[in-house]
Amino acid sequence: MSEKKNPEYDFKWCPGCGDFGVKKALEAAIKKKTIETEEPILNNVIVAGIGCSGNMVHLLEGEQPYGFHGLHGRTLPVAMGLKSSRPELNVTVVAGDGDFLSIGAEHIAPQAKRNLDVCVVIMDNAVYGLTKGQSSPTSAEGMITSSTPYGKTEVGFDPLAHYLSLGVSFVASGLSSKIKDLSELIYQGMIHPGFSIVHVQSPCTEYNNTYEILKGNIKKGIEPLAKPIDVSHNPNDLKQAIEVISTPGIPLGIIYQSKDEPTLAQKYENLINKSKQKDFETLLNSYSI
Amino acid sequence: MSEKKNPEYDFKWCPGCGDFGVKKALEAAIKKKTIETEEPILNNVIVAGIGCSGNMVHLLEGEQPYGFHGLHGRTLPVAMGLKSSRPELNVTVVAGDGDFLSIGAEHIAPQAKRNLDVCVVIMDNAVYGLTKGQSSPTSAEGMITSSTPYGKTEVGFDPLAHYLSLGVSFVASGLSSKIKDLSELIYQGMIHPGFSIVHVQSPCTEYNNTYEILKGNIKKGIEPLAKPIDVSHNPNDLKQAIEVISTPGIPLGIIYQSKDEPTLAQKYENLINKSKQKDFETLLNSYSI
Amino acid sequence: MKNTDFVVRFAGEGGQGFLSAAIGFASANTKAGYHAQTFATFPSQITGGPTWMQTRISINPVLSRGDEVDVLVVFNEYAYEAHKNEVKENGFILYDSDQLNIEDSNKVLGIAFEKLGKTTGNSRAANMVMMGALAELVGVNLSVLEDFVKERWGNVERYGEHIVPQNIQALKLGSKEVQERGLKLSEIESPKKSDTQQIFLNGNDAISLGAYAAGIEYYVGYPISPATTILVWMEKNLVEKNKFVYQVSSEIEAITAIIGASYGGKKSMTATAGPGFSLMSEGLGLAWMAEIPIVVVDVQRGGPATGLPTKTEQSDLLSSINPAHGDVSLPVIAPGTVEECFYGTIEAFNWAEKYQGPVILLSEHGLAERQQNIPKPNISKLNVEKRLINKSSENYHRYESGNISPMPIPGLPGPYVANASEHDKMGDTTHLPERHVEMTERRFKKLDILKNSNYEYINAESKILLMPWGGSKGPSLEAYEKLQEQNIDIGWAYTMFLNPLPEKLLIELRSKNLVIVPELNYLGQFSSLLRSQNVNAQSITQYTGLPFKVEYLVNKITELL
Amino acid sequence: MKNTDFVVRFAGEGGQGFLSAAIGFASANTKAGYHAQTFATFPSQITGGPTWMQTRISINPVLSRGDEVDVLVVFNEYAYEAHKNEVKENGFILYDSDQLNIEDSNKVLGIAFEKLGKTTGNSRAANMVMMGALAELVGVNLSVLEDFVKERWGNVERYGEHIVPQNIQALKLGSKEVQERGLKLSEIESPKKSDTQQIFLNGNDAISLGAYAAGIEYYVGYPISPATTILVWMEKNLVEKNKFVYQVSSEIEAITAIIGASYGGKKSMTATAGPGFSLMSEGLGLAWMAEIPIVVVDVQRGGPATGLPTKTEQSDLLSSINPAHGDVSLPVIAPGTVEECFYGTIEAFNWAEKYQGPVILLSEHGLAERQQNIPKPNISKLNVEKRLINKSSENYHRYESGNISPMPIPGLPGPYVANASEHDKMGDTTHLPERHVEMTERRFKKLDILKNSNYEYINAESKILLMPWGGSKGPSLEAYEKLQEQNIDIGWAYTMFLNPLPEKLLIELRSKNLVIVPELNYLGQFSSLLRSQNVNAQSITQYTGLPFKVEYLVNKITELL
Ligand SMILES: Cc1ncc(C[n+]2csc(CCOP(=O)(O)OP(=O)(O)O)c2C)c(N)n1
Ligand SMILES: Cc1ncc(C[n+]2csc(CCOP(=O)(O)OP(=O)(O)O)c2C)c(N)n1
Ligand code: SF4
Ligand code: SF4
Ligand SMILES: [Mg+2]
Ligand SMILES: [Mg+2]
Repeated sequence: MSEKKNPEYDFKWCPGCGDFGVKKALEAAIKKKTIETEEPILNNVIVAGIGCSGNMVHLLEGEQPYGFHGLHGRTLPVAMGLKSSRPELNVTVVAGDGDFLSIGAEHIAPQAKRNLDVCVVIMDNAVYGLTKGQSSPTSAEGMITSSTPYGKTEVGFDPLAHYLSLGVSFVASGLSSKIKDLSELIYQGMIHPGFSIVHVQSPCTEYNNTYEILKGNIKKGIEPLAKPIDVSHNPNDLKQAIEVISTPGIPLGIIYQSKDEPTLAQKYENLINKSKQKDFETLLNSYSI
Repeated sequence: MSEKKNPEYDFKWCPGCGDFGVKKALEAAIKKKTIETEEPILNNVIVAGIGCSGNMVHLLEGEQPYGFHGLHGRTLPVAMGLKSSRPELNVTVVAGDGDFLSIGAEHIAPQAKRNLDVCVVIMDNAVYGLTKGQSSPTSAEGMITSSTPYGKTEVGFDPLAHYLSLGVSFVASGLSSKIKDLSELIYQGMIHPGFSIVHVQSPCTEYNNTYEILKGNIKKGIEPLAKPIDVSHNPNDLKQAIEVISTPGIPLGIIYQSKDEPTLAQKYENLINKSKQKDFETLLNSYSI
Repeated sequence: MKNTDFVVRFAGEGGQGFLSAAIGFASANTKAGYHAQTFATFPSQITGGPTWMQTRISINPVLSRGDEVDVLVVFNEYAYEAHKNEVKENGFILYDSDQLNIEDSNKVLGIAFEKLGKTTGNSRAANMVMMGALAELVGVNLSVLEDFVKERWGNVERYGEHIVPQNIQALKLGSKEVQERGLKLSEIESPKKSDTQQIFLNGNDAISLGAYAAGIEYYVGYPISPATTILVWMEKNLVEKNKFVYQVSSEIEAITAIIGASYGGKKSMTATAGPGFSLMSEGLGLAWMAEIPIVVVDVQRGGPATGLPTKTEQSDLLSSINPAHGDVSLPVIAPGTVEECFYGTIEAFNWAEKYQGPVILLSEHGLAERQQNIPKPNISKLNVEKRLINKSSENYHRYESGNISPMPIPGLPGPYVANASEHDKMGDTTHLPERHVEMTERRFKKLDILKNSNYEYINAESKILLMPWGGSKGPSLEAYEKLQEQNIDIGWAYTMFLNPLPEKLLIELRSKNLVIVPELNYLGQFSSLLRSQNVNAQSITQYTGLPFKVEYLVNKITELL
Repeated sequence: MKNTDFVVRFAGEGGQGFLSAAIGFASANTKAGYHAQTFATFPSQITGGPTWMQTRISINPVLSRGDEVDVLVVFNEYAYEAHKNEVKENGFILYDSDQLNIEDSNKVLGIAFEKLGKTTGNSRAANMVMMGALAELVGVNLSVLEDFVKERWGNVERYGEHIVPQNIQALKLGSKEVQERGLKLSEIESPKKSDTQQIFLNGNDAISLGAYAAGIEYYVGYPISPATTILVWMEKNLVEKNKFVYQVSSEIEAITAIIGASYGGKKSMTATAGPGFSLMSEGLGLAWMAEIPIVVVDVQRGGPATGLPTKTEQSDLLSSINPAHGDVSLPVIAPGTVEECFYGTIEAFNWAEKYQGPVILLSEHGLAERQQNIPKPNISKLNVEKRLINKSSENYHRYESGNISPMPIPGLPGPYVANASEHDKMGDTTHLPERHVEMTERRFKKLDILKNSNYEYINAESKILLMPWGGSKGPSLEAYEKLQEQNIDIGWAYTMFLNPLPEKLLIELRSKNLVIVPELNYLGQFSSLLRSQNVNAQSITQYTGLPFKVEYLVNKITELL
């Protein structure tokens, strides 16, 4: 279990929580990124949402990156502010399904359209963990939770289809217990130039324990719901990507990755070339009388 | 031109504004709905956004429905509150592309997943009219506006694809100058049981005059961008719907209409059947000591 | 002399199950006619983590959690270390001697709860042994707990015939252990049986029940501590014909949806805490402007920003009166007890209907999480305002009369536009200066209707008043009583109606040399509001995330006199 | 005796193009050394609708728009009817006699602008004829306008060689028409040439320039009247290396994005108006809590809710100091003139860096839309604060020292977590009571750094002070001067630094019998804040959506004395 960075920090994930696996995968991905790109760890910023998942930013072990732990639902605009002003930083967003797809849902499309070059890691447990077990957008229709005692009346949200339809330029799907695979997906998301989302099934042992459904149980004859994508899949092909997510079950791996789509930073670079350098005196003089 | 309901009202659309046509179409649709369903006009509520488009609610002529003209971006939640509590009302939302797809974007998916039975009429001019010509989500990449003097750096938003991917249960596309067709689309959206969006191309003559592009100009050899959907199209077929919007140009007509998808009101009815009737005394007694 | 009250604290790790024992102990005592109040703080993590709860039992209504602990029951080493210093000079510390090893002193009492419990044949009777020991220590008659056991597990079909005698046996074993060692606080007086029936509940339950009593028809909300349990209550109990409850996607959706529902004629409410409340700013302005009755509950937690989600504070007052841009002054009711949570909520709905606008019910974590016995409300005596609905047909103008005008409801006559922009009498937008003047004055004049509410006012001759608000009422009242015992000349004023203040009370306050306001925030928010209304007020502040202790208040007040 | 100033009002329908003529007239006069201030109100519709603009020209700096009109130029019948009563006893009304038919009186003066203009050979010279007539009426030397024409159209390559003589000819024709009829206000004194260079701009331009001078590196915003022109300015001028400007999708995105950028080390700002400002509540609390320097401009318009988008008001003061839940008290700077818009913005950036948190620049519609000449700022004399950046390597703790600590910037040493929850010295979440106390006090103590700002203080002996704020400064100062002329004993105090107030000023204010606060809101928001700080203050309020008139203030102040 994670060692606390300091004795005051008073949050721990519940035993068995999927977020432990995500933490390990993220740590490994950051490590690999800093080694491969020879960039200092200080160039990394983790922008976290509010939820059990968001506590990630305090629980990371080892050499510490920068962190931002702000408001529920506002990871993306904070990341936008940071990355658009400091394109050389490696900005990673970590958030829960409620944070990202409910209260923060409005922020996905704009970043997709801009192709902001950040990597988003979503810990989806299909439930609100930190507020003790209410339904989330990804909870299935009919699911019983403390806020849906007679069953949820909303169709469950399909995040992967949503990302693809918005034009997110890198979409991957992972499972928290497959730490090595997940770590590689996150690493790929980080180095992909553009808006990347790694959507992780990260079960909540307290309010929505889906380990058995996801991983299957041979003894009980339960097939795993989450299965690696066939190696033949070409993630550069959007049509194939749509097919992959349309087949039953949860695909694991890189679903889609666009090629050569300019990032916001690149597009902005073009604007700068079009605009004339200004200085204060010139601007001031335009108001001379 | 529209006669004002009262002399104090101090807003008029600019000459030629597309919203005039939408107004006539909406008036006709409401009229048809009240006649066909034999419901009083007082059962109609127009929930309007903030924008040139939202002024619709004050400019309607003839027998007056109820109106709600609230905050920028918040038409859908107001409509949700109204319709979920008063399912017998005919609730119509009118809003602009900025209002609905930028600041209010977060509210579309939840209503789609709930299948709230309201009809939404979007007046899309691909610009912010009321604030004098800034870019909107549907402005094309590269477009020059007062807020994008060197060209817009975001990919233009495709609203029809977005609606389909969110599972909106009725999606239609109209043109403000084709008043009769538009009126029929709005009427169909109103009587469709579920979440309906009629997305209207409604040019802004002041900041983004697209009449010629949309309607074409034979003399100049300009093909119309907006064309009626082929009569062979089966709107109940989602695959066909996706194909229709994927072909170049703007399709006019009903793009998609789901069948037999339960509305929020119907789903809620089921919950009520599951829950036990309570009364205050019983609830109170559960706290007895 | 016998004791009139005592405090027991249970401390351990979240998930050890002692919380239900603590509540059970409190509830058992209330059944016997005692008064009880619990107090707890939780870590923000979901399972595990240091957790504790205390129960104060008294022959009188309990005003505060109790400054010091008479008996501490600890379930792990950390708990012992963290809490041992809060035990009174002559108090006791109880623990399971097989699980813990605590250095001996005459204060410390190890009993083999688990082992003794098992001897009864019931493997889960350890808590009963503990309770028996407790009862003996604090001098509560064992029959109080025996009665509780009988009622709780008396259903033979459900629990079998063994569980009651086994649990009673366990109680006796615990009690005997203590007796044998001759340890005991001085005995507590027998309870005065109250003539009104009591119920036992927390502040959020009381708010939910109050809303139900006031005729709530529409509730939507978004989860947030410490307000979530109101949403959960509603989801369970409001699924009925012509009512509606829903978890929506954000607080912005919540506030605008309840405005839509109320515009449609439904009594509507949402509940949230600080971060969600801040997100509602714009919507609250809309309700004020369009004159739509709604109730918004803000269960305050430590702020600002994400703040301290699991701690208490009274720091949202300024922003609840003036949450949004422009000239607004939202009515605010701040209950000070669990009972006031119930009645205050009904009043909030009544206010909303009376003046036709948004009303803020300002509760707090300390009330939400507190379990307490209160007299059972008498339904037939509740006053519930109905909406004033327009029925006149021709050319009705919603915003015409100088004062309150009946609301037209969609489907009924009188169509108008509910408008967040400045508007004329039928709700159409206008920018005429005279209309903005007329409508602004209309919106503020309506507040006059709310200025005749109740307040407490004791020892009116004194030139110095003690006037807490909200959940600081209890400890302040206890402090006030202590000061009275010392014959100190100080008066008492209190109301849960913070904005607008009862007119007569405000006049009284202005005549005082000093009004002392205990409140749980840094800025001294209420005293600052009072000063802006020409009252010479000064705050005693605390911003630890915890409620006041009585002793602290007594000292601070004395310093100011 | 010659006049020292006059007011010309132009009224017609939006789109008639007279607005640029009005601004041209003002600008021409400033070129000659006069001072000028324009004032306009627009309908919210985009084209058409009743529109008017007035220009006040003076030999002294112009303090207010001018209560009454000397010359009214009307372009349609409606404008004549709507404005005729605001023309002075001995003023004039000018119109195109071929387009309008106005009953004759000795006040009314029809000239065939269009027809005469065409005789010059330039079909678009009608406005020049009108300006020539105007100059003659108000007694401004025609050479002032001739010089303006020469400069404006003097570029022969661009405009050809005919346009200048044609326009000058048109000016003369207009002037002659008036001369022939012998109509004239008393002549205006010659301008006193000022020794500092002047620039001519509106409040929003001044804010944008100020931000640029202060070193702004990051701006994102969402359009909203009357703040949009700041976004438009930035989009044009901030597209540079290492800077960034963007129109984002909402005000919530705007506020959180600038916080992200400032966390990354960039000087960041956004601008909005009431509805957008309300949506920023939660974000502002975050910046306060995590101690991130940002500047948020609120260009106030009529409120509440969607309110009066095209009218002025000063009603966001309370919510700008206390926009969000929890204990916050945001620094607020409210410029009172176009010049102060420039310097106030620089100060706002400086404050943000000095105390490391959010600063609100509270401007208003009346300043944003006002064109005015101000002395050209001298770049070399501007004081600009740089960010205090941490460079120390080992185990640096961002929130450790008692006061301001250098900010670590991603990429540089000192990684920490910027945290909206209560935190410890390295930014990790904690719920410890002592930490909440320590950090709360830290956040408020930093405000002390901001308490030594400038203020105006005249006639300090008087026991009664006049103390307006924001855009009400101009008319109040003019009223103050009138009162001085009447030898009335009253003092003057003014500062744009509203929160925290300059410490010394606050002490002075507390010593007064009465502080009179003219302000454009219903609640009397600033006087209420002053009273809460133990100042005996009282407001003169107005809530019409329009600025004060001087005469109104003189009367109201006199009533209070
Ligand atoms: C504005 C606001 N609303 C609500 C909350 C309360 N809140 C904290 S976490 C959370 C939901 C967490 O769910 P999710 O994002 O799925 O994260 P998880 O805990 O499941 O990892 C909510 C509603 C808040 N902090 N701020
Ligand atoms: C919270 C908030 N932000 C910004 C505004 C300012 N505003 C008014 S209308 C508008 C955009 C209008 O664009 P659109 O929705 O496309 O409508 P159109 O005018 O083009 O019909 C904006 C940004 C506002 N009223 N409220
Ligand atoms: S509540 Fe669920 S998501 Fe939260 S820490 Fe526990 S297991 Fe993980
Ligand atoms: S600005 Fe554009 S959208 Fe607005 S009224 Fe004029 S033409 Fe219509
Ligand atoms: Mg979750
Ligand atoms: Mg638009």
